[in-house]
Amino acid sequence: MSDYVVELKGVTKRFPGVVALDNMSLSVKPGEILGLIGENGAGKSTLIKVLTGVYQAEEGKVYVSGTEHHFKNPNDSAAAGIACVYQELNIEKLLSVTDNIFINKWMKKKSGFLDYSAMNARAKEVMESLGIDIDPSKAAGTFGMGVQQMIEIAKAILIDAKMIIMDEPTSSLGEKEVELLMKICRKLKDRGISIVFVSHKLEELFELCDRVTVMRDGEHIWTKEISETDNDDLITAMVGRSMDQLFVKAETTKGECALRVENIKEGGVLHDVSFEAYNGQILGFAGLVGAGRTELMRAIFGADPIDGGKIFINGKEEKIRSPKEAIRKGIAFLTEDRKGQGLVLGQSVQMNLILANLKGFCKGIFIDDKKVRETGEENVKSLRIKTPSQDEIVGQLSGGNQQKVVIGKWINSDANIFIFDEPTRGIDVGAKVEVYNVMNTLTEAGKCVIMISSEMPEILGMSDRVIVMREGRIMATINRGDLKNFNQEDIMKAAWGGKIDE
Amino acid sequence: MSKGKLKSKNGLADRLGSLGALLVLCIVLSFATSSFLTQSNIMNIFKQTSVNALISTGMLVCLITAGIDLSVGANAIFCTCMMGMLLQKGVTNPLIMILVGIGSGILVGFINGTLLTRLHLPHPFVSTLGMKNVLWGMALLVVNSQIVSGFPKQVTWLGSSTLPASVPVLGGFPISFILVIIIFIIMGIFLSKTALGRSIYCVGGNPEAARLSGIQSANVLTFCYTLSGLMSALAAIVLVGRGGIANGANAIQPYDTDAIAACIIGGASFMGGKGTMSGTLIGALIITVIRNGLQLLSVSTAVQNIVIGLVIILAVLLDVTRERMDARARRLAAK
Amino acid sequence: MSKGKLKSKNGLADRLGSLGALLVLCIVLSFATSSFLTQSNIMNIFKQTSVNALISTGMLVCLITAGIDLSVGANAIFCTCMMGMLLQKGVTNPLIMILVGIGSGILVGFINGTLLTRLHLPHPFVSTLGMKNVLWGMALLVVNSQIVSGFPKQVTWLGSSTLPASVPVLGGFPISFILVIIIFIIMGIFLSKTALGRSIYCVGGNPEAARLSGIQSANVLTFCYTLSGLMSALAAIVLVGRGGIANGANAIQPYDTDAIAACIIGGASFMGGKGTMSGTLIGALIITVIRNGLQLLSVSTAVQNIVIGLVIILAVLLDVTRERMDARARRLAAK
Amino acid sequence: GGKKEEVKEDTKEAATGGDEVSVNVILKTTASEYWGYVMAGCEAYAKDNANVKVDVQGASSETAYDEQLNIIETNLASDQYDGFVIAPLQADMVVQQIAGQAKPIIAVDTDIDAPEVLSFVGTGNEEAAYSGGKTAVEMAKEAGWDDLKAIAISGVEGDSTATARLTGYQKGIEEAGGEFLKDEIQYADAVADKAYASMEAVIQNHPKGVAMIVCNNDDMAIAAARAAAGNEAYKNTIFVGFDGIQSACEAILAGEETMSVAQNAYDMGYKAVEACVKAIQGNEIESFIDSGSSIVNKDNAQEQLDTLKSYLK
Ligand SMILES: Nc1ncnc2c1ncn2[C@@H]1O[C@H](COP(=O)(O)OP(=O)(O)OP(=O)(O)O)[C@@H](O)[C@H]1O
Ligand SMILES: Nc1ncnc2c1ncn2[C@@H]1O[C@H](COP(=O)(O)OP(=O)(O)OP(=O)(O)O)[C@@H](O)[C@H]1O
Ligand SMILES: [Mg+2]
Ligand SMILES: [Mg+2]
Repeated sequence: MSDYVVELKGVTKRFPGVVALDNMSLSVKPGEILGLIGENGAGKSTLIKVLTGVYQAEEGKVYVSGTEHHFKNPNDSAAAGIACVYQELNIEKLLSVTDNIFINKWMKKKSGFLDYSAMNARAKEVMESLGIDIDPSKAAGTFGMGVQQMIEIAKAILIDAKMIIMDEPTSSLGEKEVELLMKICRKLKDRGISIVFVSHKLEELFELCDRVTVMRDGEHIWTKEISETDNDDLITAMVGRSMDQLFVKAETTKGECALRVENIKEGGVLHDVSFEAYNGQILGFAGLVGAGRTELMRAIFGADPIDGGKIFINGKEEKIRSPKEAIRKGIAFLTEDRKGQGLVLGQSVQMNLILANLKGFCKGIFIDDKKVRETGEENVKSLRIKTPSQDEIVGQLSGGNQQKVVIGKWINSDANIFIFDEPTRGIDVGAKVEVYNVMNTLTEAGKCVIMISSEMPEILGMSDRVIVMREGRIMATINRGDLKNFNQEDIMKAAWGGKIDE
Repeated sequence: MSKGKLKSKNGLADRLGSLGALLVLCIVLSFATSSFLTQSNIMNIFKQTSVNALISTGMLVCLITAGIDLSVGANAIFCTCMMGMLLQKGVTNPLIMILVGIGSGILVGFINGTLLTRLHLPHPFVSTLGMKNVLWGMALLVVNSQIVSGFPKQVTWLGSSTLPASVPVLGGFPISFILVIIIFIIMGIFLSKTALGRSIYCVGGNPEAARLSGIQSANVLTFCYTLSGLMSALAAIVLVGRGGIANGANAIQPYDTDAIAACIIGGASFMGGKGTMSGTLIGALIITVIRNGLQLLSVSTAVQNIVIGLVIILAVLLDVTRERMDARARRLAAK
Repeated sequence: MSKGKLKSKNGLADRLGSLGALLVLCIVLSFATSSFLTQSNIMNIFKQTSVNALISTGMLVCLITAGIDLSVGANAIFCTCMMGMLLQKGVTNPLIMILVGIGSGILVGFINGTLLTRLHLPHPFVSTLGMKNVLWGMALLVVNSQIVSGFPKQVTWLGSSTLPASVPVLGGFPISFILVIIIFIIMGIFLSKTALGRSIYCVGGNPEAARLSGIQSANVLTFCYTLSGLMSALAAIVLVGRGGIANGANAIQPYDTDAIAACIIGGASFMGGKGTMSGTLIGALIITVIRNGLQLLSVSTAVQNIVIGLVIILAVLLDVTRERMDARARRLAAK
Repeated sequence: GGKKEEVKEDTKEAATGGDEVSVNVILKTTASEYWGYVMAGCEAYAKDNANVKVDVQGASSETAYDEQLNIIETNLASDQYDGFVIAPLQADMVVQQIAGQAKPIIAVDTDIDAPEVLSFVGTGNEEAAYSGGKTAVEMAKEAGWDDLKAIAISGVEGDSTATARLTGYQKGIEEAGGEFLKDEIQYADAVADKAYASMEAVIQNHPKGVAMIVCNNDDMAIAAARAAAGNEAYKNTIFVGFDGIQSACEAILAGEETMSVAQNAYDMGYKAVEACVKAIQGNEIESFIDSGSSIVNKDNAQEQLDTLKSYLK
């Protein structure tokens, strides 16, 4: 018998133009939680897909409990006891939550027909254990990203697995959900189930994992007990260089009021929301998942119709009926769902980078190819987008690199107000700094930045002012200078519906 | 949003729009012509719906997978011609005839599926369009471009018989529509209550999700196209019973368009993942009812085409509008 | 992967597969029949491609947006009938005639676009299928189901004239194909070099992302269907020149299927976001060349259909296989 | 253009030198039984005359108008042939295509009004339908009908053949004292299945029966008769088909269809090629060659069936 439940040895996997895995190896002990980290595009997701049989490696061997396996498709790996939560959401939007959770693992009655009453009950139970109380017979597409992520997790923990892989499960979860998820992971661990946990949030790894494996450019760098390593050590191994402080907030001066919102209403979702955002400042929006932050920004951006309220830009009241008008009036909106709303996956990196400002890249009626190419080069370099070339199809980049393309798209627009909804979702530590630098540059140039984030350190590290939302209402507004309340505890308290003592 | 409730207990409620369109049509027509609302005419409508309803069943399954099967009509005609060929060769055993007909349909469907899944053709539009042409040619070839008539009674029974007039209320009800009802019930249960049925929706709704969950999309797709072939073969038997002949030249008739229209009116989508049997049946009935009504009114082809075109648009428009109003009402109610 | 490089300098290289299919076809046919590679026959091929090439241009734009326009053929016939109606009414001014023809086409296209974008019909398949029927009926109505002939020379010029035989090499080259070339060049530049052209691909790839990036998806779509209407109108003028008549019954012909086949053979996809002008031209030529070759070989209709079906499948198969091989080679080369 | 001239020279020499004559027949379609007999007639002429070579082609269906136009264009330009026999789907459309053509052209089945066309071989759809209409009225009277109403189930609206046959039926029926219900024409696209539904509608509208149902082809007549089978009111209805093909003969013998207007398809083909060859060889030919038409009914159906079968051997 082997010491490991799952072992990968000497795996090499190539894609057109890239070697995604290069003689990579990985071993997971029974009942342990193994962290797996690396830069965006390092090959983590590819490694996982080789392990679950989605991809077939050119070289290398996979052992489960000591015996060699050749996984030709996800069924084979599931049969061997491996379950997986993939990085990208794979939701059947039109089908019910139950259907999604039990996809290809349906419960049947004795008659052979599907037993929906049993499945619905079980689905409700599992979702509740994950802290989500919903009617599982509703279509999955009607729920937000957070719920959808939980559906994916429910899918994996429902089957009787020896090992569960989670590829950035927390990237679209809020603090509360993350905590619940960790609790569940520990429970699973106690039952002897191994977990491979991928995350770009290092503090999560330190809290949860027993060991951690670092990979870079498709290669195995090292594996250590979590207690034998620290933040700097991890970052150096990952990025190949050491890094300065994560949050370097630029000193800027508060300018004019760029955006003022008065009593915005949207049936059932937003209730009389009012706030102001200033030039030269970063306004953070905190709250639990489902707090309605995304809905608020969509309403301001003209993506959804509103049922009442006023919007003032630079002091002037504006009617915004469509995103086009919003953009014309100088608003940029980086959406949280990059696959569904941010990118045209079938188009090139270059095309996506200029998407929000096609006019600006035209000379006369024609697209200025030279300018487009130069801007593309610049974006790829400054944001460190890992891609064979800017003509590569965006859909083939790694998740984090796709996110960087979305950020690049909005940087290339000539906006004055930048709304970033979860801008660092799935971005590695190194690149996060780049994103923060981008925000700093924007505020230094006197622009207004609004950042929605479910990562408390980010909110605290970057915001000049924080607005906390809950159930479509603003619960609190806290200034950076307000030393008494500008802290994690008070923000969380507001997010949970508590009063902050003034 | 109601469009998502694929498993709602009463699929009919989801299709209120098209059901409404059907009712309005029927009411208008009963005022326009006294012969519309007679028992015998209603039986005619059922008779005339049978072929399209059967073909639509196969089409629906393909549409749910985000595919399409343009060869359905040509396949049905090919099956009639295969049976005709037997007749020309002197084979008159009805069982053999029916088996050959059904076998041909299934085989063609299987080839369609294989082309799509094993040869990785980009979209079934291409392979089935090609297949439509091939089948048209084959249908002509096997019967030597002749028209075959004189099929045995047992073969034409399905397409031509009705319940005896002595049966109360349902006297004259066509056997072919009984087959349609049986198939729609079986398929309805199949699509909503079996693992394979649900997999079909999954493959269509999000192929990547289906693949990652280990559903063998290729097999599911092949199954769907084979099923579509089977439905075409059943339609072929009804066709032979109705017209009494096999004629390869009919392969260009727009059976495929009619079937697609029925499915779409009934709520299916080209983007896959959507569509119900009950909706499709309503869609097929709407198409027949318009045609029947216009025939009763002896309207010229010109006007007939215009009306059919408008009804296709309106039926769907009604549905979409109802759904949008619904969503709006719910949004406002949530306040 | 090559399929994404919409802006690659030589779009032709992307379509090596279908170009190869075209060449192979030509070579085979020149050996099979001596009349294939004569100057006059080549000119005929160009003449016979014009209508389909024009209609395909409109279809391609719609396909790129993940839509479809089934009304293209009926629209073209409707435009011819509108011109025919003028003739019946005694209007013989060629300019008025052409303007009315083009105006009708554009109007129909605009209505198609509006139905889709403002009335939120789920997929243009429905609205354009309905429109196809409506137009077929309208075409018959406006000319009273009669065949109109006797169009003025200036109207038929585009569809019937050729370069004088004295022109070296290109003697007999049809004016209609010169129009096709001009339009393909303009459209090629439009699609790859202008903001609106690029938006069309993006709207097709992900309409929501395009909308949230400030592209008015609805307007872009309306534009595409209007453009398709314009192309149908141009095809109508060529049709009038070729046949010399206007007849509503002609709307029954499968112009839409031919156009779709040309686009798909040329690399477009039903899922949108893909397709080039050069590929479409090759696709349209392939279809004409097969038909022409089979006609020269006096092949029976049955065999002709079979061959056309097989070529449609093979042309696409070749392309897909080439792309897969390519990706494989690049993968193995990755260091 | 010089090269083209040479090629022409060559073929001409070959044709006259060996007295080889090559005729191209372009039918409406080859994918139908009726046209199969025309084709058989054409080919029979070539078999009887060793120096004549015949190539028969047709569009893929009787509504593939543009396709036939392309075939004509391609073949006129191909220099393979010395003469042409054309059965136009839309005569007006063909006029323009053949304008200026020097080689002999013969119209068959449907006339083409153009100076290039030397002769028309056929009866004309209108004339044949006219005689069919007349006979139908006679038969209806014999069958005991007093109310001599006739309803037509036609092909594609606006199609020239369909229009010609409708006109012929109407003339014949009205002349013989019947009543042609022009407002109740059912357009069934020449397809059996649609004709069946059309007939069902007719029965709804006329529960007391209609004396005559005149159809555009035999498929539709057979289907219409099937739709009315068992209905007492329609027991004596005269179902008139067109073409007189084998299945029609069988249906007539079985008492389903009543009669069929048969154009002499085989002779039409034979005579058309004959006329064309004559013209190629420089002989004068008649501008109209009547190939005759007949009515197939119970009495002669068996005979017609045997004849047809012998053609396709
Ligand atoms: N299907 C594919 N086709 C081509 N290249 C691909 C494909 N999938 C991944 N790659 C490439 O393989 C490399 C590794 O990608 P992978 O998704 O494994 O990275 P990752 O470590 O998961 O990154 P992230 O943290 O951003 O999720 C990247 O350079 C990516 O561009
Ligand atoms: N835990 C939950 N239980 C039940 N419903 C939820 C839950 N979380 C989210 N939802 C529902 O899903 C909808 C959208 O969720 P989503 O995750 O997109 O939140 P959001 O409104 O965008 O909030 P934010 O951007 O602040 O996280 C919410 O409006 C809510 O109705
Ligand atoms: Mg990844
Ligand atoms: Mg959100």
